[in-house]
Amino acid sequence: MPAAASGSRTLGRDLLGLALIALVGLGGYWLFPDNLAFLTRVISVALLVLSLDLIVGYCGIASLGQGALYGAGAYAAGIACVHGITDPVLLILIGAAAGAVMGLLMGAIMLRAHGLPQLVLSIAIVQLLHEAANKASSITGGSDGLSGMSPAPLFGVFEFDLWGRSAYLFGLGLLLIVFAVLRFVTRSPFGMICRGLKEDPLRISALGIYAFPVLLNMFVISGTVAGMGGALAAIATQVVGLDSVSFEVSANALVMLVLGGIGHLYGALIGTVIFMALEHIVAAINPFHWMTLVGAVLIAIVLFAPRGLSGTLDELARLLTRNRWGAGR
Amino acid sequence: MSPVFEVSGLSKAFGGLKVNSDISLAMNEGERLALIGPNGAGKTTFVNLVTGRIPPSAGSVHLAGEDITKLGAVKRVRRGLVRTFQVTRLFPDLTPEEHVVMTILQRLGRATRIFARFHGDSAATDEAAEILATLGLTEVARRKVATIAYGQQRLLEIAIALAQRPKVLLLDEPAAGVPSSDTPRIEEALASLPASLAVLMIEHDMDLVFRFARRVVVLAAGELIFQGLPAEVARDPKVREAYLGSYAHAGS
Amino acid sequence: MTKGFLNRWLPAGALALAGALTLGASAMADTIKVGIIGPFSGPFALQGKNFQAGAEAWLAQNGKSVAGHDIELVYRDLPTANPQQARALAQELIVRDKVQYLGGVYFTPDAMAITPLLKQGNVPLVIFNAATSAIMTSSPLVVRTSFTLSQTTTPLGKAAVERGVKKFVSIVSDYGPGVDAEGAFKKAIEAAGGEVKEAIRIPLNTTEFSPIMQRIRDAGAEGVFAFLPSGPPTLGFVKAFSDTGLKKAGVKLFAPGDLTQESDLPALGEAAAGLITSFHYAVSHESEINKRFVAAGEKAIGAPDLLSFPAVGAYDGLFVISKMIAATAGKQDAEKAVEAVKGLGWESPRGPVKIDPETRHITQTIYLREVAKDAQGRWINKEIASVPEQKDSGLTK
Amino acid sequence: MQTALSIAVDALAYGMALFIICIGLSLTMGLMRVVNLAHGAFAMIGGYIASYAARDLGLGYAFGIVLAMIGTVLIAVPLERLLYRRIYDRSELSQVLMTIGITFCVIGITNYFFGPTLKTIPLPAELARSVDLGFRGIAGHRLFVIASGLVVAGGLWFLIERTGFGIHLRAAVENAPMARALGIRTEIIYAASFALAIGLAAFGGVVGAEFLPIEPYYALRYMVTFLVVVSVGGAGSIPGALAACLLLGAIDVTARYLVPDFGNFFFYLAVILVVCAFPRGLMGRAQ
Repeated sequence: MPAAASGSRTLGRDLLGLALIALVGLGGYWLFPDNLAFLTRVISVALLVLSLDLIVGYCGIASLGQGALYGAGAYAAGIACVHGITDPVLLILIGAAAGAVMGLLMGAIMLRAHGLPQLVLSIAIVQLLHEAANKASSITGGSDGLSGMSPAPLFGVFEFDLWGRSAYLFGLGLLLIVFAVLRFVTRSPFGMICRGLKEDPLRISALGIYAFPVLLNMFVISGTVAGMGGALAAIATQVVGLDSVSFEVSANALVMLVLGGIGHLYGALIGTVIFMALEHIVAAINPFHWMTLVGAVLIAIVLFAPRGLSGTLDELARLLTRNRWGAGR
Repeated sequence: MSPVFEVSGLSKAFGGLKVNSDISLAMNEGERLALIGPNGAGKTTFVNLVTGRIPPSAGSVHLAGEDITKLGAVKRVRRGLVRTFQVTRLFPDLTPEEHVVMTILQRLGRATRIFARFHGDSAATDEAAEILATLGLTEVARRKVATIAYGQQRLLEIAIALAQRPKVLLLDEPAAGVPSSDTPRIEEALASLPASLAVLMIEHDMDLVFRFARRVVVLAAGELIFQGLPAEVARDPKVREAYLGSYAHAGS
Repeated sequence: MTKGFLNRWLPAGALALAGALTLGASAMADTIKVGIIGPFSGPFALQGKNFQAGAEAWLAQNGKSVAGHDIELVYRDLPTANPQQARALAQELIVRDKVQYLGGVYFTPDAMAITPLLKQGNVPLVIFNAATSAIMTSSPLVVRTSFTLSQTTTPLGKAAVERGVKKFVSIVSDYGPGVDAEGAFKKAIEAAGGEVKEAIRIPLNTTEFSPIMQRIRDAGAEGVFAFLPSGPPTLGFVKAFSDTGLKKAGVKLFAPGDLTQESDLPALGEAAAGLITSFHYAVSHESEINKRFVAAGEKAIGAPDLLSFPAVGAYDGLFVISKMIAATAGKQDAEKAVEAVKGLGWESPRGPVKIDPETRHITQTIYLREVAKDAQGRWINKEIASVPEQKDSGLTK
Repeated sequence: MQTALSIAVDALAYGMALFIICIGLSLTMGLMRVVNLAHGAFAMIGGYIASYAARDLGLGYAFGIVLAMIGTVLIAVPLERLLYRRIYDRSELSQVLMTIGITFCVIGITNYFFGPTLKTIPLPAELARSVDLGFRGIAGHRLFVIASGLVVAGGLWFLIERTGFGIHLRAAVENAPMARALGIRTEIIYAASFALAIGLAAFGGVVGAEFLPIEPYYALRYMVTFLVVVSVGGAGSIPGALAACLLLGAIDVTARYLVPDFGNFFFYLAVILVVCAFPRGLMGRAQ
């Protein structure tokens, strides 16, 4: 949270950040032209983790069910594509809409409770959807997965082919837009109130502000972002599996978020990239040790770097300023 | 003139334990009233009842002629019943300016706008600057709250309350924890509160109470035992007994 | 300090990352890469290990070079059914690792996700396991050396009626292979004069079966047909069948061999005794070539208990791939490679087999087996009858 | 009628197995305020030890149970000292993350040492036998599970409500500084209750193995189920946990009988409804 930063300075910093993301993204494109399928998956998951940061990092609501929103987007886009809506941009919008609706539902249910019961509700919701998607196999393909979609070329020109160039650049563009919008939203009055609610709900209500509609709005925004991530995955891989709406995907997203650091969007990106790159490399060398490694890293983070990698870097950088937002809580 | 704020027969019992019983008081526009009482007298419960944190067992609360007994805490704030907190509840990483802007935006109904820039609302920013200036906080307006003095944080609490343009203001121990060197500034701020505003101050510091309030009510063991002029309160036998009795208790 | 650290380590890290990601892109001129996708970790790791053991057993017996071309196997881990990741892995194997052949694939959804890539990548896929019939129709570049559920299930119908069991309850896991199995069994049992009174589908992850046993009891069935993928569910199912007294009450359980996979038999023990299953391969199959295969396979997998059917799929898969390599003289030509193995017949550890030129699925002998102890007291699937030259009836219908 | 009775017996057995495993988690969450997602991992360790002792060493079922409980506690106590102690007063998020981390490590290590196969725990003849209830046969083992559940519930209630240890524990939970001032060594109380919870987990892992088979992914596969059951019951409440296990067990078993193709759908639907209606659990303690 920029303290008293003037509007233009924050704007400059945002542009710099966006440029950096674009640069890293394009760098990935040039450096690893044979890994674009993987890198596209990273972007898709990054959108999921970003969406989770909105809920966990900005509203202080722990959720282990974000896969519900991601999966809603993936299945909506996938089903639409199978039924003949093939324009990729339209598919992303469909995914976003489905995610938003699911976010509304999920928020309406989860906001009824606090703390642990809330966490349990998030898990129960994603599991319920998982079972529902499994049961509705005539629409979703059930355990066999939904396949047979062939998205039309992007803007009628760029095909989603084996090499995945269009998919990756499309995903990168989407990520940049989403990130820019989220930077703006999190610094809007609404974003400030969300952070306030995370810090001290009583103070916010003493200002005459209801928590519920604010948080519900954030759930909808989060659902929109997660839904877009799901839709991107569906377009890029042309299959949707039950795993996209699962506890595992949700838990992994939370791990990545915490690894990167919660509450400032950049952490979500850093966490996703590092986690997935590590998984990619370590799992390829010896998959048996992957879980042990992730476990050990998680423990180490909780013990030694509770604010995640980006938070820890921040800390080093701002060693002299004390009392950060949310520090020590 | 009908009272702007009126509490009648307000009671609260937890199980069999009566913590507030049959409290009635009324305030007119512009009135300065202090509520005092020994520890455990039920002041916190009273504040919670009035602000709508907890529902009363019996009794009613009226604000500007409207019965607000059944309204939730947020609605009461929106009707103009505003409070400050005994222990500052501020956001350590925000600046005083941002606190006040947030409050003003809420009053203007723009606090939860998603597609707007927080710092881009010049009307709110100008008004915030004005309020902060009247409380002498201009210098620290753009520093993080965590880095400003505690006395300034207390003043900011008052600034936030003022930005809400209340009809009735509940000051919960505005000088609590402030070093004595800074109390004059708090008093100054209190003195400059809008004349038409009804202010109910809950306070321990008797000097402050005597200088600020025109009228004093005393709460002891959940009951109002005194209403009257500040000058009379020290002489009242019931008040003396309540205070001394409770000290005797605490000492045992 | 921080800056120095970054300057020193960042390039190194980036290089390491780049190196790891592009590992193997600089392949030697005459090495042919075969990408094998399977569950090498996770709940199904045992199946992946079997892929590896089967493939390595073949290499150990036949050498690493085919017609002057070295074979290099590139393993990729896909722990559970995850079509998205399957596609990403296959894409990477094709684009980055430049594999000429893809093999493996344990789960149907994963296979379905990979097949659309084959044509563009000019790569044939030899499936070592994934057993849904429909996979073969999704691309002409798929060859399968495992089995399908309709293939293994069909002989059960006649066998059951021959044993006087006619009224059945069918219980299958609710996914592609399960649905295939249910359909094939229904058809087979009706053709033989029996009937399926009730067909129940249960989710893949079910592990508590008492309520299902109650359903069987209530249906008054004489026999139960069950298909569940091997792993925790099968164990629970067979145990529950025995525990709830259904087995003692004389209800007969018939199942495809997935239910009595050799690696599960020690755990099942007495509960599975006498169970009749039908399958394409038993580790205990009596033949010289199987003995040699088992010896090599057990060496590759490390422990004798662990070897089971996915290994033979991989073993024969490598054989098919070697024929493809020979036929294309090491050049990348998926269509020609697949064309070359259509109609190919050979003697596999499971018996005589042939690639059906029409479906590209393996034609093989299906054995009826009974769970029993062998001379050493080990639980085995003892072959009691065989039905030669079974095609995949799920596709020919 | 007979069917209903039969399902009721199955539900009771399943619910009791869940109860034995989950009650330890309920204690850690309710009394020590730690969301220990690694609870299932400890149940799994218990199962592995029992399987090793009873199957590979041939020591028998009873001895297997005892060894499992002792062994698991021996593994858990250093973890408590090194890791858990640092998250007692941290946020739920930290607790969730660390205990997920521990779970992952346990799974990875177990996989490495024992391989990915299922482990069975051979039952003694008395328990393996099918007992005739008149309307159906039931594995003797299930009766044993039901009886064990009742004993555990009763024993725990007595321990916490009626003994000196229970008083100290409750005091340490209500107000740790005050308890310390009174000379109660809270860290010992915490360690002891942690050990108790883990011992129960191990016991549950062993006796529940017939319902929830022991394999490396056990810890992750049932993590959610355990957490959900405890939350529905209300963390820290023994009757609550018992009620939740029996209720959810009954819903699960009945749904599997009536609509097996829906899987856990109705289980989670029930969870959502109960948590919405009773946000603190069926018998949760007021905060």
